[in-house]
Amino acid sequence: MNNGNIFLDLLVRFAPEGTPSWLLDLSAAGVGVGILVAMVSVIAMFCVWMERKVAGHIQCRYGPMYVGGWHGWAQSIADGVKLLLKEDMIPIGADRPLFVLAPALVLGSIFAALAALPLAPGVFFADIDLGLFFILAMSSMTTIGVVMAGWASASKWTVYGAMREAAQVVAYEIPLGISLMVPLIVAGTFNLNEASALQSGWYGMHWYIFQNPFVLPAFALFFISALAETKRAPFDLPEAESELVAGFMTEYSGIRWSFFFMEEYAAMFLMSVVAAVFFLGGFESPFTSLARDVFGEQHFLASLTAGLVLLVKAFGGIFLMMWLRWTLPRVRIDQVMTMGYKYLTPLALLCVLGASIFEALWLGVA
Amino acid sequence: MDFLQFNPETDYKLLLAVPLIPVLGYVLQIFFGKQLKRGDILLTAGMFTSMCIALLMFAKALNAAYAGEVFLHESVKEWGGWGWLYQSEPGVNLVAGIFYDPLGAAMLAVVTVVSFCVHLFSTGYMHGDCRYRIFFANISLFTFAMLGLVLSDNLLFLFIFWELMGLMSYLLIGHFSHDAKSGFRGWATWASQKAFMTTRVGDVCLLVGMLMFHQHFETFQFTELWSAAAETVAANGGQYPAWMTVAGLFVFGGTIGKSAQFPLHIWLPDAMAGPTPVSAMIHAATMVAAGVFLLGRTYPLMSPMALEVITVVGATTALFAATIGLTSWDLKAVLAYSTISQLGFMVTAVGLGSVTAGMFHMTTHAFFKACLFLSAGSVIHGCHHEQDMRLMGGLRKKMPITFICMFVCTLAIAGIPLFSGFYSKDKIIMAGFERVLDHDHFSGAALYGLVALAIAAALTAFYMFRLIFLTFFGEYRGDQQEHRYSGMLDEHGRGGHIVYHDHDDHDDHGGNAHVPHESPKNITIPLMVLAFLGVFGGHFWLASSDPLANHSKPWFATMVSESTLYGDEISGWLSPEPHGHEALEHLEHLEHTAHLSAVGTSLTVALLGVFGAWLLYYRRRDIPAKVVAAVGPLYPLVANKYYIDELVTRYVIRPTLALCRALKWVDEKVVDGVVLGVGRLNRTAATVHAWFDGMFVDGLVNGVGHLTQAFGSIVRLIQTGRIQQYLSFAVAGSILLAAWLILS
Amino acid sequence: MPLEAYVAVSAALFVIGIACMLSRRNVLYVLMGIEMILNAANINFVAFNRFSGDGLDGRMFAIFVIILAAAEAAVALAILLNVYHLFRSVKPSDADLLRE
Amino acid sequence: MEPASRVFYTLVTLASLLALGWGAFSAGAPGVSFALFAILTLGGGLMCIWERSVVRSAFSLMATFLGVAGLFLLLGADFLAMAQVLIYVGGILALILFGVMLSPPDLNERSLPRVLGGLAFAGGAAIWLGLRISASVTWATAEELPPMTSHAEEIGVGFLSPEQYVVPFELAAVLLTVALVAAVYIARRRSIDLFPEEDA
Repeated sequence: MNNGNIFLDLLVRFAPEGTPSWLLDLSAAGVGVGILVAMVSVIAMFCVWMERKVAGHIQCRYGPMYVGGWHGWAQSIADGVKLLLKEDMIPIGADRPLFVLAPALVLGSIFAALAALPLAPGVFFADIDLGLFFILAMSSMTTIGVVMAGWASASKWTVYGAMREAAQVVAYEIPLGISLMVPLIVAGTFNLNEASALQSGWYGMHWYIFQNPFVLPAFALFFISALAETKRAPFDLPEAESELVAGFMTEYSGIRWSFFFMEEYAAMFLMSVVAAVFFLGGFESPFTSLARDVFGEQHFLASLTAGLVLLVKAFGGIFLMMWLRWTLPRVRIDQVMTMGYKYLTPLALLCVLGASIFEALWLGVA
Repeated sequence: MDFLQFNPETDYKLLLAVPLIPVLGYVLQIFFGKQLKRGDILLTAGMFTSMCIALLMFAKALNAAYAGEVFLHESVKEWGGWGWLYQSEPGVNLVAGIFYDPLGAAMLAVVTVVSFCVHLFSTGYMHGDCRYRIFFANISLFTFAMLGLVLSDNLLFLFIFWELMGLMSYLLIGHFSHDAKSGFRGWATWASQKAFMTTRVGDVCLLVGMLMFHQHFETFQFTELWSAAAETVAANGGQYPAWMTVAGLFVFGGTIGKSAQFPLHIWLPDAMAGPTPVSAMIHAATMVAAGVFLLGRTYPLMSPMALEVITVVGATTALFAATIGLTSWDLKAVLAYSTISQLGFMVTAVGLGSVTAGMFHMTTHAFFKACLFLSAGSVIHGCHHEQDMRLMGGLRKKMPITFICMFVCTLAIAGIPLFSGFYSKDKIIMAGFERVLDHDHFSGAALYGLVALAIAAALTAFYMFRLIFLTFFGEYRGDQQEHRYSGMLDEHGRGGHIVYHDHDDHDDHGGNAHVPHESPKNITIPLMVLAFLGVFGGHFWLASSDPLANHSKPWFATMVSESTLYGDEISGWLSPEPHGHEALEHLEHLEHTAHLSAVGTSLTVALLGVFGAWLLYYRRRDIPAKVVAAVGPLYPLVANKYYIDELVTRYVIRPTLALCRALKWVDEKVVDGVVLGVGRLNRTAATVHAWFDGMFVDGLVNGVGHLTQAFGSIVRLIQTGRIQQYLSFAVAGSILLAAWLILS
Repeated sequence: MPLEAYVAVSAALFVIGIACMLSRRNVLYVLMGIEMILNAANINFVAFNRFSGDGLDGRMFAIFVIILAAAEAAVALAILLNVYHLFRSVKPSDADLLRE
Repeated sequence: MEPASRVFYTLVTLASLLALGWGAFSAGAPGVSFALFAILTLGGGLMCIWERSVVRSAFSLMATFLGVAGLFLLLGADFLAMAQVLIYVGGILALILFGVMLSPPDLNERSLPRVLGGLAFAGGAAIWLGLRISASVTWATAEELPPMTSHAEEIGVGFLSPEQYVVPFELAAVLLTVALVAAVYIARRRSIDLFPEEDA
């Protein structure tokens, strides 16, 4: 399962003879997790800054401008330091073990999901055959963490938030998974690397949304479901601040609270990457194609270009989510349920049907 | 002109459209009428469309007739009919279809034209009526029924439309019975019921006759009936079988009822309880014409004996109704009796063997009688719903258009030469002379018919001009209040029903309410159209490129003859061509003589009648009173219409009611007694059965139940209702099973 | 690890599931116990499949068991809510109307 | 924490340590992995029985499910492992938590003798029977096993090929549909009430 892991390769190359293999595996995993944690932290901090700037500019103001000089770039670092230094409070009535466990579970599961993400062609933590499936499975665990947090806090607001989270995520996992089946039908693989590589035609523009007419509507459905899955506006009911104070994280503060925060941005990043890989070409773009032609297939700069392209696409998705958050009003819980069960799910099923028929009859597959 | 040629591909669709447009309009009016601002536009426009289509088809028919073509369109044969109750085996095979022959063409045109004029007239006349919309809907459906009847190609569908027409006449005559303000309310209710019940007698006769024919010929199709009749008669050695006479007379019974022949004529004078446009429809185009039309359709089925009966009945009706017309003071009643009289003419003509003459008279009569009725309506409208001629007079100056229209139509009905009525009446009388002068075909009935018709024709001229002189000449007597309400009550013989109303609830004409005035345009225009047709309807030569070439050939005679009506085969069978030079010469001579005699007779009687009327009601107004005094009890007899209504009441209605009461008694005492007795018997049996059931059957069932309960109470000891306990049992059981499997 | 280890874990989980179903007076525990039993069965399926060769049957069966468990959980929860609505209780021993 | 719980969790911890040691001793790294997942599975199950709060029981069930998923991974059934996490943790557990939160929190009694007695009896019987069955047939040993590969495509083909599992697959689809419709039907609020007098 961890064949092709570059960290393991490096370790194997530099390790002294006679080192037991399980130690190498463990070390590689540790290095990978370390890089992952760092990456998620950086992404989350950048996203926080970006969200503030985006919100500011959408509302005709600047957002943070002072900390760090240029456009307040160090604001998130300052916030992070403050959160780390804050007192870690646990309410008296809370269920302590669960209260402590919940943020860790949430963050841990999203880290696990992120482990399946490729950084560049050939650069990855774990090249899992069932990568997408793994991502979905792991990200579905965050629900349990959120419910756990809500219940452990022993507060009305948090329990309401947790209930909403459970209902909403269970509802939207269905259209999310089904709409992902449409590009899966086209790709024929769960593996993110392979799925990305399959879109390299047409000078890197042979994206899945261009390969089959039903992928584009499926992308719209996926995006909406992903918004709901990541609890982003207009589906941020579990933490609706005007109704539930802060929803399931009302009683959390300091570093534990920042875990939830990081989880949210990590989940956004995760969903955006999945969207980029399975709908919008993954690493592939005319630039990637050009870089490969100029530098050669395996060259370091070609891989870097590919990674940057994916990163740009991912942040495009994140930007779209932020844009929507500061533009759309929050919907009611019944509207959320109605939309998920009555509209998105049947539409996603229709897309699957259409895509299958298209693949089978038009392209003559199967 | 191609469009005046028959086109079998599309003609049947056009013909179907003619009746369907009014019925569609009816449906729209009934269901969506409230959405329309005005209740009349839709149906009047629909009727106009229908009329245009019918006239186009009529023009085609006329064109074909002048070109010498014989046409007879049967949808069943040409276009495929609508299978209805169709069976593959012989039996009741009913196929509805369209039958378009010259007679149908003429009738279709007449009916649509008259109906359209009536629609148009009604927009003015019925203005302000509280059931204005319903009125239009009903009158459209009435028209639909007549059109369907005309186009039906079989007796059954003719009967269906016939009955529909009966229903519509009931609704329309009773139109005012829903109008609380109307003075006609009680009378309208009564009259509509009377019309319905009276015609029902005839309808039952028609049904019986129809079924008799179907029993023997196994078909309702007209053409098949005709040829079947010809075959039957030929097989019978040229003699009509007796049952055909009976069945023919039963069918004629339908005509008696519908066309108001003696003695079932009593409903028609009362039908004027309805609005005047309805009267016009009934008297001219639809109701009464249907009976005569039926005779035209079934003429080949009539045996000579039946035809003699028809002649006698028709002639009697003609004469008898004409005498009543002499004494009536009510404007519409005079016209009603004249209709009965003219219907008698038509029926007599058929009886005398001249279907053409009868149908011709029906056509011309439709125009001038519609015009007369509508004119009368105009007069009544102008005089604020006054109907008594004694309260009119001098209206010639005040209502010039109405006067002219009514006058020319009176000339037509009186049989003055150059007016349409003359031609048709002349043809009837000529038919009579042909029968009387021809020794081979002479019969007493024919002689009686001829004499009666001649007298009736004179009387027609007399009473019609009496009407004209009373209404339009002399001084206006409408303000002579002492005449009001006097003499009116005995006029109809049941004064209790008549409440002459003095309401001017829609008097929007302004000015003095009691001064007669000309009617508005939408009333006078239909009058003028119908008057034009009434004058020239007898000798149209249109549809011919050269009018002068055909001026001596009236369109009707060109178009409708026995050979064009029934086909050469049937008509040849009906009146075999004479053989031999002598016979032919004799026939020509006979025709010539009959023609001269007929012209002479009809001229004489018409002028005699006109002169009499002029003398009595214009020149010497004192004479009528002296005449009344001189004839003694005869006058009240006639004025009371020979007491027929009273006779019917005494000898028909009362015995019927007595019979009904007797039957009711039988039903209550005998039938109910039997039924109740059976019921009691059943109850007694049921009591015994219940005892048995309770003792033995229930005992068995309960015993089983008790047994089950006993077992159940044992089993329930382990049925605790605790799921987890069951689960423990299940687990223990499965472990034991697994242990046994492994260890054994 | 040898097959016996997996079978032992499966058996232990099965027993725990049975005990979970039997020892608590709440319908939810019955539900959870059932899930544990199904999981125990799945471990057995997969383990025997792995150790018996390269067939698919065991894993397929496990997939169908998971599908079944999903359907069962949905229906069971619906029933649970209804039972609570009707009896104001989630004790399985309270829902004993049929006993009468 | 009450004394009984202390004893219980101490025993569980000791047993876990024993298992870890045994795994590491007998099979090295794979043994450690197996022991970890087995401890997760059984520990979650035991905690589920032991805990008084139904919510904690439900959460502890997550450990069981994850442990079973891990065992699946060790057995080379990666697709199954992920399906286990997705369906059991993301779906069924969420549903159970839903049920927990919708039902009253007043049932905290637990019968210690029944738990322990049931565990002792059933555990003894089941483990004995399981070992007996596995010993009755000759199975491949861990060392002889073929290398583990991903079977997702194989499973997909198996689902759709008429010779293999297409009929059960379609039946399962029908079953799921029926179950969902039935669940919606059952759960919808209706007007009947068995104890109307208690409503007041």
